[in-house]
Amino acid sequence: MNVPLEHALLLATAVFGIGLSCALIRRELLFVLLGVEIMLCAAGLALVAGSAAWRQPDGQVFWMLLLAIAAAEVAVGLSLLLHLHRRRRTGDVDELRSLRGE
Amino acid sequence: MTHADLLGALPTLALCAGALAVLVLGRLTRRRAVIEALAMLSIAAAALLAVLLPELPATAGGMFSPGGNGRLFVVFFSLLGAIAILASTRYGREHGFSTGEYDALILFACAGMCWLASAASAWGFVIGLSSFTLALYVLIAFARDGGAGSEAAAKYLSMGMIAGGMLAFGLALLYAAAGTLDLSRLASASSAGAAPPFSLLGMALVLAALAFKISLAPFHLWTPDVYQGAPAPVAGLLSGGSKAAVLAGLLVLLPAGAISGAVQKLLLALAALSLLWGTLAALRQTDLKRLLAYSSVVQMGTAAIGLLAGNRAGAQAVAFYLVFYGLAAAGSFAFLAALANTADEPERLEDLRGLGFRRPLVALGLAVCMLAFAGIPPTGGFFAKLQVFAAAVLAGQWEIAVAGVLAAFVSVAYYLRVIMLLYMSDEAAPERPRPHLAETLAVLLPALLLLLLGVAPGLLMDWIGAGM
Amino acid sequence: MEAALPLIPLLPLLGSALILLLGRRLPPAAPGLIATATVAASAAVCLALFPLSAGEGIRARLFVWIAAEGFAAPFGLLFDPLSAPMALMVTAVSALIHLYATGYMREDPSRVRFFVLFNLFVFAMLLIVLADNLAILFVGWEGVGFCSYALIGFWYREPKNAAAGQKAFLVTRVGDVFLLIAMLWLASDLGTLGIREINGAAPALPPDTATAIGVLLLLGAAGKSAQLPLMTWLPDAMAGPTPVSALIHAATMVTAGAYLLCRLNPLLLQSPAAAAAVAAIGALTALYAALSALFQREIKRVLAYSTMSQVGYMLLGAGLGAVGAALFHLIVHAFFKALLFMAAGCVIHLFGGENDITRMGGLKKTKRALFWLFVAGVLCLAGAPLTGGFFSKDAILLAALSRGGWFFALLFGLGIATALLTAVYSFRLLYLVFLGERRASPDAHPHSVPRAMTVPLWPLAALGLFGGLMNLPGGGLLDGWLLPLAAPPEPASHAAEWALAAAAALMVLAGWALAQRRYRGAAPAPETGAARAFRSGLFADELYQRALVRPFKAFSRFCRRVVDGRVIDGGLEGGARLLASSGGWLSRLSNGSVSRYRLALGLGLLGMLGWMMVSVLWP
Amino acid sequence: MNLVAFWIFGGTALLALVLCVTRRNAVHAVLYLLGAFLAIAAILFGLGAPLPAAWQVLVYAGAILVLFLFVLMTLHPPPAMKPRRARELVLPALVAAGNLAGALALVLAGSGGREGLPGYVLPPAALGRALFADAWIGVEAVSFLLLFAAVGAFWLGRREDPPKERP
Repeated sequence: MNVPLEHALLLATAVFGIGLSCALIRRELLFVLLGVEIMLCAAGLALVAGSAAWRQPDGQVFWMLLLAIAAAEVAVGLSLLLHLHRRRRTGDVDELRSLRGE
Repeated sequence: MTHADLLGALPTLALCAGALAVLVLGRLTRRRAVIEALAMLSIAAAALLAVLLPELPATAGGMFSPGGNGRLFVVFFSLLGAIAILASTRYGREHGFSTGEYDALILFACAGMCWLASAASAWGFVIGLSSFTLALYVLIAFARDGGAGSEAAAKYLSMGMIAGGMLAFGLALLYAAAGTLDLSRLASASSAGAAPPFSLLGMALVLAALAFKISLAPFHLWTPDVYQGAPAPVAGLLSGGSKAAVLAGLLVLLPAGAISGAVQKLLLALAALSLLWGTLAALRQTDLKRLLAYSSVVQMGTAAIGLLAGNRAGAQAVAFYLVFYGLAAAGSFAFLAALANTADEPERLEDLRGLGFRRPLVALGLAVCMLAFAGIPPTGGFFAKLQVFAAAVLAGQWEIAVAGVLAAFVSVAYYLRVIMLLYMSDEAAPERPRPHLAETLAVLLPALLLLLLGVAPGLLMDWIGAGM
Repeated sequence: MEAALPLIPLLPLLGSALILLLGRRLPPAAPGLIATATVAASAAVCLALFPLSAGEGIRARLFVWIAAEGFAAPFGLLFDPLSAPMALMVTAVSALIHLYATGYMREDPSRVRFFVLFNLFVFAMLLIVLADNLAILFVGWEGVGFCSYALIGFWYREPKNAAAGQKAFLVTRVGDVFLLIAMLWLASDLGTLGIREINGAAPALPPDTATAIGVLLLLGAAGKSAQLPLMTWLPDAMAGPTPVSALIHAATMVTAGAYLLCRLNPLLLQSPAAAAAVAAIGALTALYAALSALFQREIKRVLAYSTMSQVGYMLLGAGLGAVGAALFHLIVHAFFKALLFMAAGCVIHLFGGENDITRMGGLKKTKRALFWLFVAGVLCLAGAPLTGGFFSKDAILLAALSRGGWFFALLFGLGIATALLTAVYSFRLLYLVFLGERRASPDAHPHSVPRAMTVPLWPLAALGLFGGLMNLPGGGLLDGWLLPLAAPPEPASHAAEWALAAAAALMVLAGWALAQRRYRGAAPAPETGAARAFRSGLFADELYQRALVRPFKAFSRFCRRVVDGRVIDGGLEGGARLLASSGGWLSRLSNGSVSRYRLALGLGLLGMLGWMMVSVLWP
Repeated sequence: MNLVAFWIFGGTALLALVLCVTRRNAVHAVLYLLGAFLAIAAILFGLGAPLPAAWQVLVYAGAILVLFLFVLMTLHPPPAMKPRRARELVLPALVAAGNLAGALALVLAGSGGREGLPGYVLPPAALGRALFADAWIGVEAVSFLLLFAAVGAFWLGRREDPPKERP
C-alpha cells in the first residue's frame, strides 16, 4: 500500500526531534548547525509529503526555497564558527560567557 | 510575472539595488561619507516609492502583498535603517566598518523586514525572516576584533537558527494539514475545530519560534546578552526593527481569527509571563542595554495583548504600537552610539550622570524615548498603550489588559531612573565625545516623531486604518 | 467668540514654547514676564468667554484625535458651567502665582527651565479642566503629574528633592492606573469616552459596574488629591520651590481629583455605595490630615496637611452629590491657600530660609502688612464667620447634615471635629510665626522680599475674604449657575442652617481660644510621643515602607535571582534530582549560559506541547 | 511509495541520524548525516518529488555537507570535542526526549484509518514553472539572500583586518 500522510509526518517528526535534541544538547556550535540542518531536512520531508497529499506543487516550491535558505544559513554559521575559532580559540558556545548580567 | 507584480516589488527592490550599489561602491572608494550618502539615497527612494505608488492588489504568487500596511512598513523600516546608518557614521569609522558591506547589510536587513511585514504567504514569511536575521548575525559580529560582538553573534545565531528550524518545520506541518501556504487561509484552517492534532504541533512550534524572535518569556533569555554585545546601531535595528517586523508579519493573521482556542491561551500565558518577568528583571538592571532588553520583553508582552484581542481593532493597535516601539528603541540605541567612543558605550547607568547638561540635545532625545516607553503623554507611547489596552478590553480580555496597565505603571520606575540620572549632578563622570549632526539627528528624529505621534496620532492611525 | 476657546489652554503652551526657544537669549527677567503675561491673557480670554458657558455651554472640536475601532475621542474642549468657573480660577490664581514666582525665582540660574515647566503645568491643568472626554483629561492628568515631578525635584542636585519628586510621581501614578482602568471599562461598556455622553449614559450601567467604576475613580482621585490611602507624597512634595507648592500642591493639581469627581458626579451618584465611599474617604482624610497638621514643625508641611484636609472636605461634598458646595469650597480654598503658601514663602525669606515654626515668632512687629495678609488667610482657613471659607465649608457640612441617617451624621461629626482642629492649627501657625518673641537664631540673614512677591497677595486676600458672596446660603449664585449640571442642594430648614452656622462659629472661637492658651508667647513645649506620631503623619510612610516597599524589593530581588538564574538550574535541577534520586549527581545543570538559554527554549516548547496535548485530549 | 520501502529507508535515516548526533568525532558525524540525507532523498523520490530528491543529493549531501567537512579541515587545531559528564546531560536530554515524545504523540493522536497518499508525481518541468513563473519574486529574494549570506560569510571568515579609511 501507499504511505499514509501520517506515516510520512511521523518520520519527519522523528527526524525533527533528533535534530532538535542535537541542537539543544550538544555544546559545539558545529553540532548546533548540524542539528539545524536536520530540522530543516525534516521540514522538507513534511512539505513534500503535504505536497503529495494535496496534489499541488506549493510544498515542493517551498522546499526549494527552504533549501537555498538552509544553504545561506549554514554558510554564515560556518564562517562565524571559523571566526570564533580564530579570535576566541573555541567552538563551544558554552565557553562564551563574558556577556552576562551581574 | 506581470507589470503590477514588478510595481509592487519596486520599493524593496530599491533597497536591494541600493545594497548592491553600496557593495560595489565600497570596492571603489574608502570614503564612508560617499557610501552612506548612497545608502541614504536608496532608503529615500524606497520610502518615496512606497508612498507614491498607486494602490495595488495582492500579487506575486500571493507571496507578498504590496498594498496597505506593507507600504507603511516599508516607510517605517526605511526610517529605522536610516537611523541606524546615521547613528553609525562616526561609530562605524572608529570601529573599522569602513567598507560598503556594513551599509549594504543594513539595507538588506531593511528589505528583509519589509518582506516579512508584507508577507501574505508562509514562504514570504520565512524568506523575509531569514533575510534580516542572516544580515543581523553578520552585523552583530561586524567588529572583527573578536570582542563582545562575536560572542553576541554566536549566541544569537545558535539560538536563532534553532528557532528558524522550528518555524520551518511548524509551517511545514501546518501546510500538510491545510494544503495552502496563504497565511490567512493557513491560520483559519488550523484554528478550525476539525484541524488534525499535528497542526497543533505546528502551531506550537511556530508560536515558540516567534516568541523567541520577539523575546517573550521564557524564550527571551538571549536578549540581554545579545543587546549588550551588539554594536549600538545594530542593536537598535535588532531591537526595534526585527521585533516589529515579526509582529507586523503576524497582523495579517488577526482578522482571520487565528488567535483563538489553545493558541490564544498559550499566547496569553506568554504575554503574562513576559510582563511579570521582564518587569521584575528590568527593575534591577544597571546596564542600559540590558535594561532595554528587559524592557523590550515587557513591551512585546504588551504588544501581544493587542494580538490577543484577535480582531481588526487589535491589529490596528498593534501596528501603531510597533511604530512607537521601533522608534523609541532606535532612538535609545542611537543615543548610545552617539556617545560611544572607541573603547565603550555609555551603557552603565552611572555613565549617564549629568549627560543632560553636557550633551543636552541627545539626552533630551533619550528622555523622550524613555517617556514614550513608559507610556506617558504627550508621547506616542501613551496612545500605543491606550489603544492596545482598549482593544483587549473591548474584546473581553480584561485580565491581561489590567496586567499590562500594572506593568506599564511599574515600568515608570526604571525608565524614570534613566531620566533622573541624566539630569543629576555630574561629578567625575567620564568625558564623552561630542555628537555631530548626523548622530544628533539619529536621536532627535525618533524623539520628534514620538512627540508627533502623541499630539496627532490620527495621522498614523488613518494610514493604518486605510491599509486594513 | 467661540473660536477663542482653544486659546485658553494654548496660550500657556505658547508661552512655554517661547520660553524654551528664546529664554536663554532674552534678558533675565523675560521668561517670568512671558509666562505671567500668557497666563494672564488666558485668564482674560476665560473671563471674556465666561457668559458663553451658561446653560449647555460650548464645545470646541479641534480635530479627530483617536479614532480606533470601538471608540473614538475627538480633541475637544468643553466650556460649561462647571469647567468655566474652574478654568477662570485656575488661570487667575496661576497668573498671580506666576507674578509671585518672577520675584521668587529672580536670582535662580535655572529660571528658564522653571518657567517652561510652570507654564506647561498650567496648560496640562487646563486640559484636565476643559477636557471634553476622558482621554484628554487623562493626558492632562499625566501632564500635571510629570510637571509636578520635575518641579518638586527642581533643585535636583539635592538627592532628597529628587527623591521627593519621584515619590510624588510614583504614588500619584498608582492612582492613575486606577483611573486608566476605569476609563477602559467605561470605553468598553459605554463605547465612548466623552464626559457628557458618559454622564448621560450612566443610568444604563448595571449597579455593580457603577460601583466598581466609582471606586476606581475614587482611587484615581485619591492619588492626585493626596487622599487616604495615597496621601504620603504631598508633605514631601514641599521640597519644591514655594511657588510650586502654592500653585500645584494647593491651588490646582491636588484639587484635580475633587474636580474629576464633580465632573463625573452623575456617574458617581449611580452607585450610592461608591458615593458614600467617596464621602467617607474625604471625611476621614480631612480628620487625619488636620490631626497631623496640628503637630507639624515646618511651616510648609502644616500647610500641606491642611491642603490635604481641605481637599478631604471637597471629596466629602462630591460624595454627597453637593457639586456646587464642593466646587465652591475648591475655588475659595484655592484663593486662601495660595495666599497662605505665598505668604509662607515670604516668611521663609524673612527668616533667611528657616522653615521651622518653633524658631520663628515676632514677625508682626516688623512686617505689619504681611501679618494682616496672613491673618486673612488664617481666618479663611479656620472658617471664621463671614469669610469665604466659612460659607463654603458650611455648605458642605450642611449637605452632610441634611442627608440624614447615622452614616452621614457620623461624617458630619467628623467634619465638625475637623473644623475645630483646623481652627486650632491655623491659629497655632499664626501665633508661632508672627506673635510672641523672635526665636530665630541670630545668624539667620533675612533675604529681602521683592514687591512682585507681595503684590499678588492682596487680590488673593480680598478674594478669599469675600469669596463667600459667590454662593451665599439660600439660593447662591454658583448653585444657580450649576443648575443645568447638578441638582440644587436640598433646601434645609433655616433653623438647621443657623444652628450649623452657630456651631461652626463656635468651633472657630474654641479653636482660637485653645491655640491662644497653648501657643501665645510661650515657646513650644518639647514633643511627646503622640505628637511625634502625628507629626510623621501617623507613620504612614513607615507603614508603606514596611508593608509595601520592602516586600516588593525583596520580591523583585528574589525574582531576579531565582527566576532569572536559578529556576532553571535550581528549581528544575531539584526536580531532576528527584528523578535521578542519587543526590549530588546533578550538582549543576549546565555550566554555560547558552545551554541555559537552550534549555529554557526546550522547556518552553515542552510546556506548549503539553498544553496542546491537553487541548487535544480534553477539547 | 510502498510502505515497507518507506520504513526501510526511514529506519536507515533515523539510525544514521542517531549515530550522527551522538558522535564525538565531527567528521564521523558529518558522514553519518550524509548517509541519512541519502536515505531521505530516496524517500522524497518515492513521495513524488524527483527534483527535490536530486537536489537533496546535490545540495544537501553534495554541497552543504562538503562545506561542513571543508570547514572542519580548515580548523587548526581540529576542534576537540570534550567528553561530557553524564550528569550534565541528564536534564537537557530529558527535556529533548520530552519534546520528541510530545511531538510524536501529537502526530500519532490523529492517525489511524487514513488512506495512503495518492500517487502524485510532480515532474521537474512543472516544478520549474511553479518556481519561476509563480514564485519568481521569492526566487529573486532568495537569490539576494544567498548573495548577502556570501558577503557576510566572506566578511566574517576573512583573516586579515579591514583596511583603514582614507581621511
